[in-house]
Amino acid sequence: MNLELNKEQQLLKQAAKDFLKKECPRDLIREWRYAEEDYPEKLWKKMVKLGWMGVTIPEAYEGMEGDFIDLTILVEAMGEVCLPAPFFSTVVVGGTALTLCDNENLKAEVLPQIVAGKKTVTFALIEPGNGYGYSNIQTTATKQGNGYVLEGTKLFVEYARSADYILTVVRSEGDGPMLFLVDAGSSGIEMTYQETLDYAKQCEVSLSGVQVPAGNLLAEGAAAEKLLSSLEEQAGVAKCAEMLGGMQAAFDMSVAYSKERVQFERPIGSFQSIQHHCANMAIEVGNCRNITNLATWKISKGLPATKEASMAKSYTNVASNKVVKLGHQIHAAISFCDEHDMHLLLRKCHAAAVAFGDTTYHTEKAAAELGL
Amino acid sequence: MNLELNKEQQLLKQAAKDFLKKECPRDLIREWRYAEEDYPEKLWKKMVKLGWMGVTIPEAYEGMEGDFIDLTILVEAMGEVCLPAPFFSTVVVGGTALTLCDNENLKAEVLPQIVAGKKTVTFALIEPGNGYGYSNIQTTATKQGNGYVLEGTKLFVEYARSADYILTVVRSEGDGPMLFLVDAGSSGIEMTYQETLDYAKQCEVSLSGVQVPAGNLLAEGAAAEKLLSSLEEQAGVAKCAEMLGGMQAAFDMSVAYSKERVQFERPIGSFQSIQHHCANMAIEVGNCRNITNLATWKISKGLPATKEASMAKSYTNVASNKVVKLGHQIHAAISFCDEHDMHLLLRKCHAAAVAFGDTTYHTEKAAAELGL
Amino acid sequence: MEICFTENEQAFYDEVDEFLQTELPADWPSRTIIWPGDYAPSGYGAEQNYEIAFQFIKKLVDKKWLTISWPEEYSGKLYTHMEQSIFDERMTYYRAPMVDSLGVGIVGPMLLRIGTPEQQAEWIPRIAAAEIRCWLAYSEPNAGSDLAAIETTAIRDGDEYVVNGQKVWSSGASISQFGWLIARTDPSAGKHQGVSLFMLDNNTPGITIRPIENIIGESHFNEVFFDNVRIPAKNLIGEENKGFYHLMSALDFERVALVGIGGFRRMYEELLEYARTTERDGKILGKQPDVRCKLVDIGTRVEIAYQYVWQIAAMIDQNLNPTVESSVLKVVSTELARDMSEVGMDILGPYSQLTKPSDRTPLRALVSRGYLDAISATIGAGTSEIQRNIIAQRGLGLPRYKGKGGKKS
Amino acid sequence: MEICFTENEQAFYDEVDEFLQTELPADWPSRTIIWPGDYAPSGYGAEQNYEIAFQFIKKLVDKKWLTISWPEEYSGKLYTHMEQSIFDERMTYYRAPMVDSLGVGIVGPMLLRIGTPEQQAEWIPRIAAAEIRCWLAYSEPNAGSDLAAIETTAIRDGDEYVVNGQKVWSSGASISQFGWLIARTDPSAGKHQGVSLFMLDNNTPGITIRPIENIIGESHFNEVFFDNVRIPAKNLIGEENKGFYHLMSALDFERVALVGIGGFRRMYEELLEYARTTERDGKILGKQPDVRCKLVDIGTRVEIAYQYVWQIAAMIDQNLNPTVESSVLKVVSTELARDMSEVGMDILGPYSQLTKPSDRTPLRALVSRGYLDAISATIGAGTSEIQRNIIAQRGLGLPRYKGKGGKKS
Repeated sequence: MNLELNKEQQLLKQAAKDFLKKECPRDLIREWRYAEEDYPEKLWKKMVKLGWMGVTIPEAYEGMEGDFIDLTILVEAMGEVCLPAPFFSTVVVGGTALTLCDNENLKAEVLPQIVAGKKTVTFALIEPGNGYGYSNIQTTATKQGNGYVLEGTKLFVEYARSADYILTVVRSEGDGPMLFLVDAGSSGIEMTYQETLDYAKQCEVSLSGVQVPAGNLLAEGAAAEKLLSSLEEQAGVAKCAEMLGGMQAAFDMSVAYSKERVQFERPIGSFQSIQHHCANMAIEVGNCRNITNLATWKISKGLPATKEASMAKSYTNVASNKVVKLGHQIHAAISFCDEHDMHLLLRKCHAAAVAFGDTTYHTEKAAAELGL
Repeated sequence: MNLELNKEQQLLKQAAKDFLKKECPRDLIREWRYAEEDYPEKLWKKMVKLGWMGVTIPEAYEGMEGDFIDLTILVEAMGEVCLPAPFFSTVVVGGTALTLCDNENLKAEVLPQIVAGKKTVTFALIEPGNGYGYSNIQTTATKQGNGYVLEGTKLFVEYARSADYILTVVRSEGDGPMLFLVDAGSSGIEMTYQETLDYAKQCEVSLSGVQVPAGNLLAEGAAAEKLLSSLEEQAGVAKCAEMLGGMQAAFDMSVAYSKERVQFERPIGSFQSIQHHCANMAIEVGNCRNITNLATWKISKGLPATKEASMAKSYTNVASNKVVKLGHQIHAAISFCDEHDMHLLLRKCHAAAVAFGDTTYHTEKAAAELGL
Repeated sequence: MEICFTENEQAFYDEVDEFLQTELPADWPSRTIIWPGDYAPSGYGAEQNYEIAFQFIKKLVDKKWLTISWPEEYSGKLYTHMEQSIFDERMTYYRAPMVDSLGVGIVGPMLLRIGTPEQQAEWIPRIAAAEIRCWLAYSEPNAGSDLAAIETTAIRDGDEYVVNGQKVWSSGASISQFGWLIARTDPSAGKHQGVSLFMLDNNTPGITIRPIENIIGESHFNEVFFDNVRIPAKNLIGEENKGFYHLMSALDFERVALVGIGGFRRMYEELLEYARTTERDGKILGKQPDVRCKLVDIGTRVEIAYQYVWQIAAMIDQNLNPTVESSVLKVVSTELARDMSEVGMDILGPYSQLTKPSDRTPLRALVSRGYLDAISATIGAGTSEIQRNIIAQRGLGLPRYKGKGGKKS
Repeated sequence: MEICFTENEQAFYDEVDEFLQTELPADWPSRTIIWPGDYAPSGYGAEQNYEIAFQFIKKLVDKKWLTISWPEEYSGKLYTHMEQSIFDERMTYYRAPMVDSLGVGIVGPMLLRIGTPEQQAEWIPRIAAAEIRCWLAYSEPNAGSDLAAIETTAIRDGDEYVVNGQKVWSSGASISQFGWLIARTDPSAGKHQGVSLFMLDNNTPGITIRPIENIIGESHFNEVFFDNVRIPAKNLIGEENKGFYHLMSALDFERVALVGIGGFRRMYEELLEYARTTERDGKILGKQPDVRCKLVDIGTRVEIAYQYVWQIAAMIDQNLNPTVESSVLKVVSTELARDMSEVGMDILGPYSQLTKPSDRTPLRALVSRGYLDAISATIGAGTSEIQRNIIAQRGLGLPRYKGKGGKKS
């Protein structure tokens, strides 16, 4: 039984933190949040050089074939600095989905390009009137010749304008889900920018008569359901890691500020109410870490982890909001300023909380896993 | 707009508090909780003398014809001292149900006897496997000659062994509810004592071939539904008043103790955490008072109050537990002793919270009233 | 106990209600993006709404309702606090524009209380006519919750005071004409002594006002720097070195019941309507158990907050001092503003992320704005922690701890 | 990161599990009424269970597992803290009897650390054999959270100490043979000095033990009065006047991970099973949205608490000092014990009121007992408030306030 990161994992964590602290201070997201271009390519290239794009991609596709723990270590570090780039959609979602699928040609074609940093991927699931989930998908794929024609509208597609591929969930004619890797340059695709809390350059993407070759189908039927279910589990837990990065940062900032900030001739950290706020933050960060680590480890071992993953997501969704809001309360007025970093963490955590299943969604899923 | 009690109401409140403080210190419930007899008749007679049994019963039936506010004033004062006697079931439930019904003969017969303290009433609703509510009642009334025969089992019938009448909810042959005033001495009635948290001498009551004259039917069909719905509203809000009495007592005790109790060479009330516990208690007591007063006043005026009554019950159920538990936390070890009064308040509040609809029940009811 | 308006109160309620329905566009409440408890003018929304607001405020001036809390001379009659609360409730229910609540709410009444006749003649009519706006020059970088720690000095020099120092979190300073300044006139005196109040013309040389962008992307806050700013001595308000005394003796709580309670009901109704009418994944949101539960809780707390408002108004009208009740209302209403936004975010699900009005955006992006905006609610005008201290110490009489060397008070 | 047992750990887990399945009646867990976190023997339930418990503890003694935390001489081998935690988890999962956790857990290890060879020879074998039980004579009426405020004196008089004073909340004093007493040997010394530890034979004249009935109707607590009680000087443990020093240097946290974590999982499984299989008004309880929600929350927190237990055990095995983690676990587990009882009460609805086993009573009235019992959890062994102080001050390094006259530490 060992709940701590091992030496290699610790080194990866430290390296990621050091790199991002230097190359991606939080001012970077301030700089890029309203930029025309989606993300800083210079930073992206450096991340590529470090091999991060292929962290979990098999060596056969030129990746590093690390495990899911390695991936969450990177994502947590990114959550801490509010990385303004499509790592999550490209690597955590795109890379994982492709790695999980059985379409060898597609994997051989696309995975090495992801590893090499030549292609980015975004994920298109949610549709107007829908929440997160697969039950009510209206986007259709109709067979036509050697391929399919896609029709529908997708929302909250992050970094869509710069993406090379749109990993798109559709409803098949037989009513099951299908998963396509759609070339973002295909004709019939239109994008409308959606300004969101997290500055993640999200778009509404409409697909109108979009032709997709059959070779771009990752999975359909039961295989697609299985793939999407694994993807939800992994992406959901990775979102927990992202929130953990944000919570930990909010917590560290708050403890430091409580020691420095003097009011009534004493550091505010000497007030019992502030001490208890900090203690409660420490407890919640620890709680989230415990349940997220459990889910992460199980996934990394290929063990069944649906229950733990949903517990982690539903718990961390709520706790991350609580912790970062306590951070605001401790910092008081100063954290209400745009130039303070706290709200960046709040925005990121909120976006992570609604991504890949909100609290209600995962609570219900965990309940079902508990046999309720 | 006037949210305070008026002069007469204040006088009634003070008189009730003074009387109960003297005649019913909390040691009385300790003394009576395991007693063979159900309740202290001496105290009961004094309450009768004060006219409390008829507080809301019309003058035509020899009552004082006070309004619902008067009733809740008494009930709150009783909640504060944990009255060990069947006032609630006799007056709040029995008296109200009879007053609301159209059975003139029955009213003329029974109400003056309640006012005179000659008869007590208990209420039999819940059945094995059921919670609070009218949807699944299995006890039946079959027409036979000039009366009915009742069959079924009721649970949580308080002060049943000493009751003269059992106000019993049954399912009619036509499937709607019927409400009978059953003579507790009827043959076919058996009682099994159920020890409960609140020491309210609750019983399981089985009805086996119990013959009830038609004249003891309070209502059936739509009239019974309406009566039971009003009864639920009034009894539910009265339970809020009872909890308020308990919460207020827990709060007052805690503030006083915080000032006296010295640890680390200072009154514990000088610790910010204790101050904030007390502030939170003050806020919750105030909150419950506000929403309960609103419902109480509306009921007293005969205005529609279903929404406010359910809001009050669902809110106060939760808040009363929170407040009394904070009282325990402030008093620490001493309040874990039987000889301390805090647990008596907790027991009463819990029993009140599950009576006449728990939190889930009333939350759902309020949601429906809000058009959700 | 009569939890309803008297005839007179009801008549006034109806009068205000009719006025608002007449003088504001029918769709005004849904043009604005004001979260409960916050009344920054930034909530007016689109540019063209500012003209509507301006016209409306002129109507308020004509009615003398802008200065409803002022003496008869300015308000037309002496309104009870209950009436003032009714006015505030209706105004905020319609999200009506109410420019310069600081000038009308704080500076004007203070001038009327402690200003000289000359000072009153100079500023009172202009405040009452909404011709000038005021800002509060209170907080400093090292004096937030601890206002007595201010360091800005105003040193007498002949017929002038020379001001040096810095203020921060000064709401509306950049769009106001006058600052209501608290500064240290006797730096050698104790922390709570040697402090005075001034009216400060924003045009005085040496003042630099730097707007600070807040987390909802607006620049209502300012940093203000004073570099040898010379204030004429006639602008000293009240007695020199008695600034704190004057501030403390102001009946702070008179404004506290005016939390904009109507805005809570309005916002709640919007959320309720949204849940009742919106399908998510083919099911009505309002039929989802967690949504039902959360909306019942919020609705209950709105009713509770209303009762505190009426209770405090009634207390003031009876010359009772609702210090504690005011702190309770502050905590209850600001935590409600916060929690209502969180419930709103939960209900909106992924759509809660949208920050700009669009076809896809529920409720004009008001909820995501409120989610951020409400952060300031439990901080500004005394944090929730300080309010709870007040409740415990002033309300319940719990002892303050001055440390082992100090005295208990 | 390997969140699973090593081969050795798994083998030990299996060994303990098999022992418990063999040596306890199969239905033992459902005979007992122990709420998570509480291990008072009163939870054994019916009278005949005490004999089973007695026999079982003899088996534990034979296995040397009663003293699993003691040196090899008493435990058979040096168990890792992870193994001790595994043992505690399995024991409490089966609600196995574990008499005298104070003697084995506190007094024995202290005697082994600071007792003389003679003292060890006199008491250690008897504690290890479960022949004697000990009680802690710590708290006093004016010394609860503030243990240093004790007033009971033990004044040297020749070869004896004469004890006068009073203890309270002394768990198990009336059914034990020896008290582990802390008393003031030098009343003129400072608050934290002049205090010493003693082994006190309950049979010494002058001791009056008065059981206090607690709110679950049991008399585990006692008040103990000392009237010129003469303790032989040889029963002084460790150095005179160094009692606090000895207490503080004891590795308190070694026991902290042993919160009886298995009891939490067991109770949770019982609640889950109840919700899955019980109909209320014709519908399965577990299908009700609020029940689902609450049980997911509790289940998640059980998993979280488990991780803290393993984490702390691993830290101790690595010679790290889990002071903060121990306080976190104390808060997390005791608040979980409380909240689990409240969720249980909610699920049981009206049936939650029943306090005695009967055909109508769910889960042997365990939940209503837990509802009351868990009140002591967040109070005993350091209140939640004090634990949060420790987390903030010792863990996060936030400053203590000694008041304006005092020093910050």
